[in-house]
Amino acid sequence: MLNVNIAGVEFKNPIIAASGTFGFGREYAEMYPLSELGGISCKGTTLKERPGNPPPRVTETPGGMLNAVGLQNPGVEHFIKEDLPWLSRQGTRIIANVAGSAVSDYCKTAELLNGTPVDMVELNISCPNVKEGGVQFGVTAKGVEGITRAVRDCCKKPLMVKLSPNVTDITEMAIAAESGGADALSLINTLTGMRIDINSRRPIIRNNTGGLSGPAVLPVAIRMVWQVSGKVKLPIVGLGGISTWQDAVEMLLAGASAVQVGTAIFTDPYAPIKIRDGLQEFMEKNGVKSVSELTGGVKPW
Amino acid sequence: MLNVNIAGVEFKNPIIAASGTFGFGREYAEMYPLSELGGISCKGTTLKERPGNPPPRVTETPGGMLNAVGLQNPGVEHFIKEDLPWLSRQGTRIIANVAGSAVSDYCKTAELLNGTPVDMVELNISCPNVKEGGVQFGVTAKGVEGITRAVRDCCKKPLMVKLSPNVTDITEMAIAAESGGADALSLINTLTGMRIDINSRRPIIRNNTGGLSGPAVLPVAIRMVWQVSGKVKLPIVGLGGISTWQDAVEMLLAGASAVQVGTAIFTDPYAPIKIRDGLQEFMEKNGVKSVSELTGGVKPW
Amino acid sequence: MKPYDSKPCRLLSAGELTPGIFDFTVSCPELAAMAVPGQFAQILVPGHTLRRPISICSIDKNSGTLRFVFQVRGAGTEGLSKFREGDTIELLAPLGKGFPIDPDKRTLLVGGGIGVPPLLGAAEALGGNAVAVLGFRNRELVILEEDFKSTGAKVLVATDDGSYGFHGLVTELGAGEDFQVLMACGPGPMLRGVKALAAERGAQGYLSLEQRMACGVGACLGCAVGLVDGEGREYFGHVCKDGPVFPMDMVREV
Amino acid sequence: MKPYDSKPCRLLSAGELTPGIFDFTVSCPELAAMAVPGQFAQILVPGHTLRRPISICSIDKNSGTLRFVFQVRGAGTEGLSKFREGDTIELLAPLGKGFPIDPDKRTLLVGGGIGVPPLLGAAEALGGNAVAVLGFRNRELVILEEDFKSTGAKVLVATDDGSYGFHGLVTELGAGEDFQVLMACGPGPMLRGVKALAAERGAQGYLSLEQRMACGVGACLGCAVGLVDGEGREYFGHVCKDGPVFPMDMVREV
Ligand SMILES: Cc1cc2nc3c(=O)[nH]c(=O)nc-3n(C[C@H](O)[C@H](O)[C@H](O)COP(=O)(O)OP(=O)(O)OC[C@H]3O[C@@H](n4cnc5c(N)ncnc54)[C@H](O)[C@@H]3O)c2cc1C
Ligand SMILES: Cc1cc2nc3c(=O)[nH]c(=O)nc-3n(C[C@H](O)[C@H](O)[C@H](O)COP(=O)(O)OP(=O)(O)OC[C@H]3O[C@@H](n4cnc5c(N)ncnc54)[C@H](O)[C@@H]3O)c2cc1C
Ligand SMILES: Cc1cc2nc3c(=O)[nH]c(=O)nc-3n(C[C@H](O)[C@H](O)[C@H](O)COP(=O)(O)O)c2cc1C
Ligand SMILES: Cc1cc2nc3c(=O)[nH]c(=O)nc-3n(C[C@H](O)[C@H](O)[C@H](O)COP(=O)(O)O)c2cc1C
Ligand code: FES
Ligand code: FES
Repeated sequence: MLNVNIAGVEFKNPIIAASGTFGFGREYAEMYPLSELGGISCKGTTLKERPGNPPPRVTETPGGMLNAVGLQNPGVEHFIKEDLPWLSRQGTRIIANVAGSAVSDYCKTAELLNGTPVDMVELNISCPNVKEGGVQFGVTAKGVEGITRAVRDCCKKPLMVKLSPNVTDITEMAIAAESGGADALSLINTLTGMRIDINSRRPIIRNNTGGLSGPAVLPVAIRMVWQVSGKVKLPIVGLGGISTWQDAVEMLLAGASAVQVGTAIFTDPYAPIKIRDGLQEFMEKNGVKSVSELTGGVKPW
Repeated sequence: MLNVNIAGVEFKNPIIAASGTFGFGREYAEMYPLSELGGISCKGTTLKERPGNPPPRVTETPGGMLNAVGLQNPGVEHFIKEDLPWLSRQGTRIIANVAGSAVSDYCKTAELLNGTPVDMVELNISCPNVKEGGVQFGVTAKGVEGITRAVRDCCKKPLMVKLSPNVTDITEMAIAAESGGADALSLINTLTGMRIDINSRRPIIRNNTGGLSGPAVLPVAIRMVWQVSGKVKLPIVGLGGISTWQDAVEMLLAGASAVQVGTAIFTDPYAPIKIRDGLQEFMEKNGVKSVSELTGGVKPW
Repeated sequence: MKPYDSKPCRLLSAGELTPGIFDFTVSCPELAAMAVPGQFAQILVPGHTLRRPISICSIDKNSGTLRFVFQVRGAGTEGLSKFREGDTIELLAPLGKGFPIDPDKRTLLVGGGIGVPPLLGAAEALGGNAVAVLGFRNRELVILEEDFKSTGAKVLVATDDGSYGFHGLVTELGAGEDFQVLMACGPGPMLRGVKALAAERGAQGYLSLEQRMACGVGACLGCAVGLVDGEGREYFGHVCKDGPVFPMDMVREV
Repeated sequence: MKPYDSKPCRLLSAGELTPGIFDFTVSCPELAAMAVPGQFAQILVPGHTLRRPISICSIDKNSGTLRFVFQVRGAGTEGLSKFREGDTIELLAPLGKGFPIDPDKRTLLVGGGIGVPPLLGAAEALGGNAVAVLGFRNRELVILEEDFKSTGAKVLVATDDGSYGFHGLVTELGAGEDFQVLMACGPGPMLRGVKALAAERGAQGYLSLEQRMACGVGACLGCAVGLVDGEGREYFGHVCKDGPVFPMDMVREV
């Protein structure tokens, strides 16, 4: 009853680990089998290896955190050779989160993934933490449509476009991704934020600014998913601040077909499992037979 | 040593109550003299009386809250006749927060304030909670510049433009306000958000969406003030999520000349006073002689 | 003197009346001195941005204490329930307009569920000239019956399932009583019922309402409630400042 | 068996060693069974999104307990300090790579300030074949001296102001000792000093580093630290997974 189908990919439950918060799954697999999760969205991967930003890369904020990891990753070929074989045996759906600095990088990365066991590609055009992390493509409708179409043409996997919340009108970006040929949308990535150490007068994050995530952003994420779900036909994977099963239900009601859980995993590594169990219990109690009955079920005033 | 000068207006300290969270001061004046504050920004006022939105208008969110009061107010003439005489005797600076649905409303409202004891006009072009609350002017550079110039022409008071954070590039809006003739900027207003009651499936806020404020938004506010302060020469009044004196110091370091405190007052009515006292103590301990030494003092990496 | 203030107060006793319903007595002489029945407090729950409004259940000006009885409904009241005897708890109180007590007028107090506690203070102030009609879902949920009795009031209890007292609605039970004034607190349907009852009898009626709140003092305009003024003009008043107790004729819908 | 896990654990004792430095003993048999000196725990502080990394100060596998000694630095450690005996505390542990203990090699343990506690477990495991050189700002801040002595180690204390023990730096004090291995935890300048000392003596050196963390397990790449590999190639490793204890030659700068 928990299973969902997104762009032709069957997830056994709608709880997916969010990109960048779950690595390639190995660390949390020490605590529970990854097969407990509907899927995992892997750490943002680029064509070539990236060193990432100097530390500090993370800090807490009220109800959330900032990060500016800067897409540290070993490159897509390393991912395919070293992580994917193991990952593909874990009994969970694998979403490759792809970032880059130029359209051609995205395309080449997506092409390299074509013949692999990856189930879905998530186009990260919203990483605010590297100068060329793709966010330049993510904040104009033209940019979103252009890169989506380009990757669509070279990518044989179902393509999910991950939207940035740092825009005036998220629905424009969603519509642009739909026009560009996306099969699904995920939102939201992080809101750009900053903290300053008042003693050293230095920004706490070495990159000066970082991406805000965690419970603090939940209302913004719910609002954006709701707005977008009214404007596009694509399935939406909702994320941003989900830390309880109630949050997940809210996100589904707002219009999401599945959810991703990120920062909450740092607070409690078992959060995704607890969310899944809570959701199941809620559905049983309320006679909800399938997750899709919840999707978009909000009754606006 | 706590005094600051913003666009020619002298505030005895840099702590100002934020619009909409402090009414016209009467309720909190029952607890402490308003003269303890640098100033108060009054509840958003329109040309004619407005009934406001139906309830519920407020709800809590992780680290913050949503509101959609919908600019309930008795109209500017009532404000001038009934509230201003009393307010002008309280020994604090008075900022009139002006909203409207058409440029002409804003202008007429500002004109009516010309001959009054109001110290400054704050142009609210960022209220997300009414269909015609001005936000339509606040999310494009053209809109911001246009309305700023129009009001500038009819307003004899120092003019502060309050910016919406719901934009792709806040610096564009800041530059537009500067070009339009603003004397100061205040930022941020609320981020649009939503919560859903999972049992009734209704949005908790009757307006469906509401404005997110409180500690949760602090990192976004700090970031925006920092970005804007690098792009304009205007003095900035920073707000959004300030709840401790440390937050206020951060905001000043980011580039603000003064701060406003809003939602924190709901958590603790004495928050503005505690923030003022903490700031003063911090300055004494660190040999900071004037608030302006803190303004913009961040040392980016 | 300040009409209300925010103060850290010592929690003198913290108990659980029935599962999920907590009973706190707080030492706050300055605040208790100002309080009248039907007013409320905004209580700070650590980790929460918004305080939670809880009615004053009973006022003891001699010992300088206020009593609160509340039910766990969500995260806020859950957090509140974690306080222990001896802890310090931050109260903004007393807030709003309470019940207009006239001990010379026979007063019917009608409470439903967690709407019962705010009426106890009224019963105390009425000094016996009251009939308290208290409704609960079932026997297990009955609270404060003895407390009402010791005010000298006549006390009648109804349960929805008949497991205790009268089997039926508080309004049916109240209909059998004589009264000049009616004061009520409880769920919407009950309030509609008592409004009709008071109207029928030509009695003055007062309803205690609830709404989500932020400031609690009238500054944020968050807790709107649809009211009608003397000329029939509709407008939004505010539960925290204009209420929580309203003359029933002012209330547009409950 | 899981190499680490997140579990609610009972706080068996909670004390304050000197003002602002707290000493917790936690019952967690499964976690203690896996722990080695120098590893750490990610401790959940209610109301905080990120857990706080605190080193394991001492391990008692028989009683199934872990000991933590921490200093209040900000809101997180302040929140942690509010826990009381009997409370439940959520630990993700044991994490990271600890000290490579070889009881046959004479080991110099150099700790500065709040860097002292993580070395206690190493002293215990070295079973007497250790010299512990502990530095503090002044007499009031000296902690754990007796605990180190009861491991059988030779214990030398230095204070910055000479109010207790040796007046000067731990590195000066350590320079007078014989050792084959050096393990250190403390502030940056101290670590630079001990690195030089170990290099001078040709001893193997291990430094315990700190960095702001999110996951604590190596998944988020938050806790970057500049490292150099065998071929002199620079890269960012991660304190939580590759450390917190690093062979000093791997560390680019401290
Ligand atoms: C003037 C006033 C007096 C009150 N007196 C009492 C009292 O004496 N005892 C008592 O148990 N409760 C009382 N309440 C209700 C109490 O304030 C709410 O139950 C509480 O705020 C819920 O907070 P929460 O975080 O636990 O629940 P949430 O998770 O916020 O909400 C849980 C449920 O409570 C409802 N709710 C939330 N906020 C309010 C609110 N402000 N008013 C009413 N319902 C709300 C929601 O609709 C929801 O269904 C009073 C409310 C008001 C306005
Ligand atoms: C592997 C590891 C082991 C540690 N072991 C101990 C220990 O045994 N005892 C102990 O008292 N402390 C230890 N710390 C430091 C402790 O984690 C920090 O003091 C704590 O996280 C600060 O949190 P806060 O909310 O109190 O302070 P904040 O308000 O977050 O910060 C206060 C100060 O602490 C510094 N700080 C913040 N986070 C960290 C961090 N993760 N690491 C180091 N400094 C930080 C900041 O730079 C700031 O100056 C350890 C840190 C790490 C990484
Ligand atoms: C430490 C960290 C690293 C992240 N890295 C990535 C990434 O590589 N690619 C990506 O698309 N999103 C990345 N994100 C964003 C998350 O996937 C997610 O969109 C965001 O954190 C909001 O969800 P949350 O509040 O549940 O964490 C990262 C977030 C965090 C906290
Ligand atoms: C209940 C409420 C009402 C508000 N009304 C107004 C308003 O009338 N005009 C305005 O410019 N901003 C209004 N705001 C926004 C605040 O002035 C402020 O910009 C925002 O809340 C962020 O600051 P804070 O986090 O300190 O509250 C309102 C905010 C709240 C919470
Ligand atoms: S809660 Fe602010 S006006 Fe009532
Ligand atoms: S804290 Fe996440 S990798 Fe170290």
